[in-house]
Amino acid sequence: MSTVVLLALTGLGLGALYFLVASGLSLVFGLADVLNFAHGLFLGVGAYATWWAADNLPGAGADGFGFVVAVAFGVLAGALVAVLVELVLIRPLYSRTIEQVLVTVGLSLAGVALLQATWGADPRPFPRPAWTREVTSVLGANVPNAGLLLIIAAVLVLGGLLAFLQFTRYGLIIRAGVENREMVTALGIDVRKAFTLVFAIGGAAAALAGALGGVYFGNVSPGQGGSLLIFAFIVVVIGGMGSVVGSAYAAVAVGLLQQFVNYYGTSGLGDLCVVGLLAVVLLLRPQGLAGKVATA
Amino acid sequence: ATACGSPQETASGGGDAAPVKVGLVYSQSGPLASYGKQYIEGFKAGLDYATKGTGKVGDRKIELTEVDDAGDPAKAVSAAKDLIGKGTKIIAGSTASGVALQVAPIAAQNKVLFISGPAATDAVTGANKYTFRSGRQSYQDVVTAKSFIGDAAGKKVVVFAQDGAFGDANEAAVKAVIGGAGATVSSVRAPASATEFTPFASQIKAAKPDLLFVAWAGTTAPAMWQTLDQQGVLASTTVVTGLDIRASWPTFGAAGSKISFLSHYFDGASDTEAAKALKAKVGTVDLFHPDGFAAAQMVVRAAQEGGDDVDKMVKALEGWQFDSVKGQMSIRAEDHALLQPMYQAKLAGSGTEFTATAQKTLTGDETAPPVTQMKG
Amino acid sequence: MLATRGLTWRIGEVSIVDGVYLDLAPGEFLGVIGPNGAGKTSLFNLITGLRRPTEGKVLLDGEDVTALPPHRRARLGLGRTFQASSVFGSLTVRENVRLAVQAHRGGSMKLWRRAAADREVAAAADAALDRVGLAHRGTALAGTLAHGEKRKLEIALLLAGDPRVMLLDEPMAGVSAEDVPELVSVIKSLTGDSGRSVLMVEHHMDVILELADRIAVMHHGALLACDTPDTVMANATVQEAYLGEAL
Amino acid sequence: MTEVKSAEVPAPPAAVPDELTPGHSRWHGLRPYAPLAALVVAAIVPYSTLNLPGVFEGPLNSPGTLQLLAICLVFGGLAAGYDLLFGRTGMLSFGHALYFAAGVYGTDILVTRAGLPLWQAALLTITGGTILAALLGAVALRTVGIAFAMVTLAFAQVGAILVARNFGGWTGGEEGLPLDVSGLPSALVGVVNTVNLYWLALAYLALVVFVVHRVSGSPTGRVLAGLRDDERRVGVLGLDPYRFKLVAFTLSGGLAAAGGAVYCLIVGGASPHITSSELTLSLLVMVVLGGPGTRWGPVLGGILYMYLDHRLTAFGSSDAVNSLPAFLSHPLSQPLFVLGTVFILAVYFFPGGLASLRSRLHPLLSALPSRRP
Amino acid sequence: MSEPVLSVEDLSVRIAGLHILQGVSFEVAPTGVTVLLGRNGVGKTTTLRAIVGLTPRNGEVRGTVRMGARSLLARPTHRLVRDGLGYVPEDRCVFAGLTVAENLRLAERRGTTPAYDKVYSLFPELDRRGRQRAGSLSGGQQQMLAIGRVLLNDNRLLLVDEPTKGLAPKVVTEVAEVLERVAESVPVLLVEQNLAVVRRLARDAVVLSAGQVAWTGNAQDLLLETALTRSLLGVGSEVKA
Ligand SMILES: Nc1ncnc2c1ncn2[C@@H]1O[C@H](COP(=O)(O)OP(=O)(O)OP(=O)(O)O)[C@@H](O)[C@H]1O
Ligand SMILES: Nc1ncnc2c1ncn2[C@@H]1O[C@H](COP(=O)(O)OP(=O)(O)OP(=O)(O)O)[C@@H](O)[C@H]1O
Ligand SMILES: [Mg+2]
Ligand SMILES: [Mg+2]
Repeated sequence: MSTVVLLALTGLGLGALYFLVASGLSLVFGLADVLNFAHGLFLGVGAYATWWAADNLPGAGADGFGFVVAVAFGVLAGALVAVLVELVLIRPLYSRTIEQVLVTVGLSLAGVALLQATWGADPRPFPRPAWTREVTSVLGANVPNAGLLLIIAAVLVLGGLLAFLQFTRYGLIIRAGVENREMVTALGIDVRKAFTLVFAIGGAAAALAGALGGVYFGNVSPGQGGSLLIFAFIVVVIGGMGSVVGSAYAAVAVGLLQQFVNYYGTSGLGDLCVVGLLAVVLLLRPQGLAGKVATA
Repeated sequence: ATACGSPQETASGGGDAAPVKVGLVYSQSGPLASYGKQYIEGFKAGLDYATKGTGKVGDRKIELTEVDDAGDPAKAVSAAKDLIGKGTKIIAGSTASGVALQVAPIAAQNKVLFISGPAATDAVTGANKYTFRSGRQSYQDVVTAKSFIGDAAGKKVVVFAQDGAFGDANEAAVKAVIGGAGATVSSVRAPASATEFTPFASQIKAAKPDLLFVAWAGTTAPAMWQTLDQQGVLASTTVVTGLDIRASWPTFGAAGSKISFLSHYFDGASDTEAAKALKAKVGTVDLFHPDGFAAAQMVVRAAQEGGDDVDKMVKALEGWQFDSVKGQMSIRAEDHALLQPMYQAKLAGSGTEFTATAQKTLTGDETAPPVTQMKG
Repeated sequence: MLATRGLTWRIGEVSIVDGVYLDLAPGEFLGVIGPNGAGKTSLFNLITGLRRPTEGKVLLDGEDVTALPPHRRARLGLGRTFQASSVFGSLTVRENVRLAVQAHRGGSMKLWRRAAADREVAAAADAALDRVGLAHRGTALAGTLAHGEKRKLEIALLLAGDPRVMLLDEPMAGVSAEDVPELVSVIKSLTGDSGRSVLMVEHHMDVILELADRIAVMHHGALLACDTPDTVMANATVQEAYLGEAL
Repeated sequence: MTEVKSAEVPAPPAAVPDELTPGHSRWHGLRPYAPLAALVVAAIVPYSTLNLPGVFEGPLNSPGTLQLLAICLVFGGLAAGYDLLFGRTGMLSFGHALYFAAGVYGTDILVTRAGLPLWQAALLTITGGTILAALLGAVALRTVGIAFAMVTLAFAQVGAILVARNFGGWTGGEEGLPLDVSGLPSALVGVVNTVNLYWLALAYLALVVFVVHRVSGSPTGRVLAGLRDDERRVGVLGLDPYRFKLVAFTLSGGLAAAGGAVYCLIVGGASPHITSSELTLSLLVMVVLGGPGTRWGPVLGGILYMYLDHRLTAFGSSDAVNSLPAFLSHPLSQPLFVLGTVFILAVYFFPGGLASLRSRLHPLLSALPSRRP
Repeated sequence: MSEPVLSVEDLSVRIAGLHILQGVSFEVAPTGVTVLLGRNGVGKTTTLRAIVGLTPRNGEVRGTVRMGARSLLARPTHRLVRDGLGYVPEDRCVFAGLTVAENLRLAERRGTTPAYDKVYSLFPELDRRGRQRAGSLSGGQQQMLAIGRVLLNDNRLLLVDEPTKGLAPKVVTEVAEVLERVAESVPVLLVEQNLAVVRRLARDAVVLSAGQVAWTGNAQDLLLETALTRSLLGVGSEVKA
């Protein structure tokens, strides 16, 4: 019993991490139609910026409020980089999908190499509050607090994103834009600003995932974002591009599947199952779980 | 200056006063860049030490060519072929096991000396007549680990390792060394890409081992240790693992003090002449400095005794004993295993300040791997 | 020859095509009219198999072909043109038609033959180009053709397949007024002799009136009427759908 | 009129397949012989001792240079084979690395583990790789566009996982599997014989270019070109797009497997780098860099990419870079930084790829008083 | 007659190679309704979309369009709309996933007070159904929403594309009444197939045929001349009404 609880909660934690990475990816794809391979870079920026801030930014630190400040700084940095990328590199290429893929691929290579050039290839220990290293007992299972933190963060981000989409004017514009981009402009709204905004949100969510991933992994390294990205892509595709809620479902499914199969099956089977799930979902329902019906 | 030439000619080294060409193919960039950096620092210190600061063997200057392989065997092979084509008879380096394994056959095919670096894979030992190693191998790690449980008979040992060759080698070594001594050995394996370790920790805990041997490399290590700690694995049994480079020490966090470390090297593990010389050059000595240092000593020996004749170099190295950073090393003639001291260590400290202290030193003979058949 | 039985296509709640019964006799020319978005193109897509209907059947010579993919239907003699010219833009005009000829004659799955060497295909393609009056443009890239020429090329592609039932989706769309008569005569020449049946969507009423034996009117996915031009023109419902009723 | 997102991946900037277009240039008469001439020149390169300082480490006939060139040629061929999918048929696969890796690992395992003679191992591997491509293609082609890209990515990921797991001890996991050369023909072993590997790579490239050229000019190639422009239309003409796409996919997979066999010999082993999705992405970059759908574009793209990939490590550690201030020299000493930046710049400055360079330079060249005959 | 509020000169549009408009020129009077007529598929919608800059990516627009002294082409749609060009598209294009209130809120503009009073007094229904998802509204209600959305702001010109398309007769009348009142304050360029609606609303008429302007003049004159109507508009324009 406690094993099941443990696996379920840690699986959710893993799913939460995937969701944090995937939500931004999904939004960017849904509204702006950009398959963003540089998303892992935003993650790395968030993680390194948080790491840097904890030591160097006045007021920030590894514990308590200082940690919050450090994470906030990381998230801000991620958002900023994302906005810059959108304005400088993506904007001139809207509607040229293949070129966008290339630019984001190039960016992910160059960006990760830049992180490595600046901070070295070795993992750096990540500043984190002591309590995140401890466990909480839930129904006899020792659940890591870092995992719980991820779950809470993911729920907050999900809630926040949904609330943002639901209750703010920009959220309204984004929701409307995913439905019909053209008509939004016909109401006198500059959709490109909304694109920049979703990039900022995507960058911020990725950076948060980077920072919390740092807490979870205990270190940061330049390639971390890239390795998470592949699962994030799988989550986005399973969930249906553009749907935040779909991503959430898919992330939970993927996290739990991986965790349980890894325990009850043999090693590595978890990853294979996830990939299998992706193939099955796509073959049966090419638009993903919650995706829009596609033409063609 | 266009000219015609044969596509199959290679430059020949030679002449008495011509420099001794040594090619160093190692990771300057890529994920193992910092291992590579230690290696090259160690190598330069070792060269200085072995040539008494002259950088010369006899009248011949040692001319180093450094090439970055970025951890990619294909690049390393290209570099090796390039060097060999230019008349280089001695190649050293190989930060990654995959690189060492692919460069070794090239050395044999072309009859040049190859001295593998930090690459830990057992497969380099006995790979072929021309291949030597200047670092330790996984098997020596495992023998050191065995020393933690004393009499192995009737004990229950679990190996926790990542999927892949590194994990396979460690599992096999544990089965041979500790299992061979009477323990029952089982294993828990996880994908190297795993990010969440709870299922594996649960499996280990359910197995209730007397000794847990962990073979894990890579950036996910801290998460793995934390999970083992949180799930009570570290508290419930003796856990042994290898001590990685200093930079990784803080990432063990609280788990660090609960682990018994086997160590290849850390600053202060030995107090030999060579260690002092090395420390004087590089400041704080780290895991892979001694490998570079030993490599340089071997290179000088080979050049001294062998001149330009690779077979003579091989002869000169086989069975050679020398004093290096770790103490006495000997190159076993049969399979070119490098017998060397190994250490038991403890880690203490917090935050970013950690220190390792040696608990016990095992001699080269105590940790000697079984002789393997020379393959080529 | 061609018949639909209660053909329906829904996306979510919306019926794009709504219970259409159509019968096309051999040699008959049936015009289809209806406002933009009425579902005319969608109906064509259902008939040719590019879309699967939610309900209903498509019959070709009395055979149920509803489950067949587009290429199988094409092999049974169903050919169509597209509303927005869909020619192979990166191929030359001649290659376009040769591809169509080759598709019709079989032998496309030959990886090692030189395509250009097949004289019969080339001759048939040139004949088709001749018929629509595009022979002189053979070496131009189809993507660079003027619109009217593309329309003709579409028809040449159709001809190359020698279909028994032709579906023409707005062949006159975007053709400048002065070119319309020429295109009309091309279409006329296709149908006059051969006993081919034609289903044609067209917004140009005078073209429809000139060519069609009967006219079908679509509105909101449904077939409002299907009768001789005169009857349709006089039909009150059609007028309502097309022009609205008085206030 | 809700805007519905199309799942169709836009066709790559279509270039006209040379095979199906008429020649306009005055070179027309000589053109068929140009590839042959290029082949001859490439074949006699190993006899030249020409030294190109900065471009290559040693003279052209040195083993290091030949090895580098051999790798570049294999990737040129690989890119040309991938272009059969991407540039000529318009299919965006993210899993092409799988078939290449199948070729590398298949040959390696059959030679090293099973002890088969090289020719048998290579033949079996290429057959196996082709069958694998046919089977997986048959499944993946049930989807289109982004979904197709993702399904192929998923399959390739499975391959990468299997290789990394060292399944059955066959693949050597992360350490890779050095090729056991004891059973190999001696002409392929040893640095002095690098030139033979070079010729082998050249032969592979020539084979791929020839096959792709031949297939593009065949009736099937005509259909593939049609599929790239308009798949619906092909269906309506009475051809089954699925079958033709499967043929392209299988053929391209088989060519990649053959490339894998050659690469395995050149590098003397297999390592898991080549199973990664990054390899497929770099194939894509090579093709786009060179110019999709053109005969020489992908080849040039592949060669250039691999050249940069290998040489940038030397550039990164060169004195010129090291003497720069730190904020420049650090990034520049990261080969991937330079490579990534090169792509980004290439996308903006060579939208049609290298192959379009000639036509873009043409006005410039003809504006100059022509000195050339 | 005073300055036209909008003048279109030699407007040509190609979409995916289709030469849809071939040199269209006309003017929109500063008051009242100008109606754009023509058979199905003649390019009326294309004209309106070209004016507001919504020609699809594979399209190409030539010519000049001016509102006052300002040239409109080449300016992004959202700027044109903010400068007072209201657009009610042909298929209503309400955001189906958003509620009615949200659809309206989306049209609000910073710095101006949205005229909810005006909209709700014209369409009380929208007030009542504020929380209903727009996708579940009836066609007529959606049309009200599409018009109401635009009326929240002050406009210098309204472009309205077939507002009565597919609506029940009663609703057609309602929509016509609304437009009539709207036109009292803002000039309207209206595309309409329903000649009865045209008769009631339009003062000027522009008739398109084969991508070109075939006739301009007084709308009522046009409708009186049966033969002319028939030849220009095709199908049975000898409407019973
Ligand atoms: N794949 C699809 N998904 C959603 N809606 C669609 C799809 N295809 C068509 N529609 C809708 O179905 C309706 C009918 O479209 P269709 O193209 O059949 O009209 P049409 O009668 O050919 O019009 P036109 O005269 O403008 O060509 C339109 O409202 C269109 O937006
Ligand atoms: N995106 C497009 N691609 C191809 N053809 C198009 C496109 N948009 C419009 N057309 C074609 O352009 C012509 C004019 O269309 P438009 O919608 O402007 O006509 P309309 O006068 O508004 O017709 P209706 O009265 O039926 O609304 C039609 O033949 C239509 O099929
Ligand atoms: Mg249509
Ligand atoms: Mg219209």
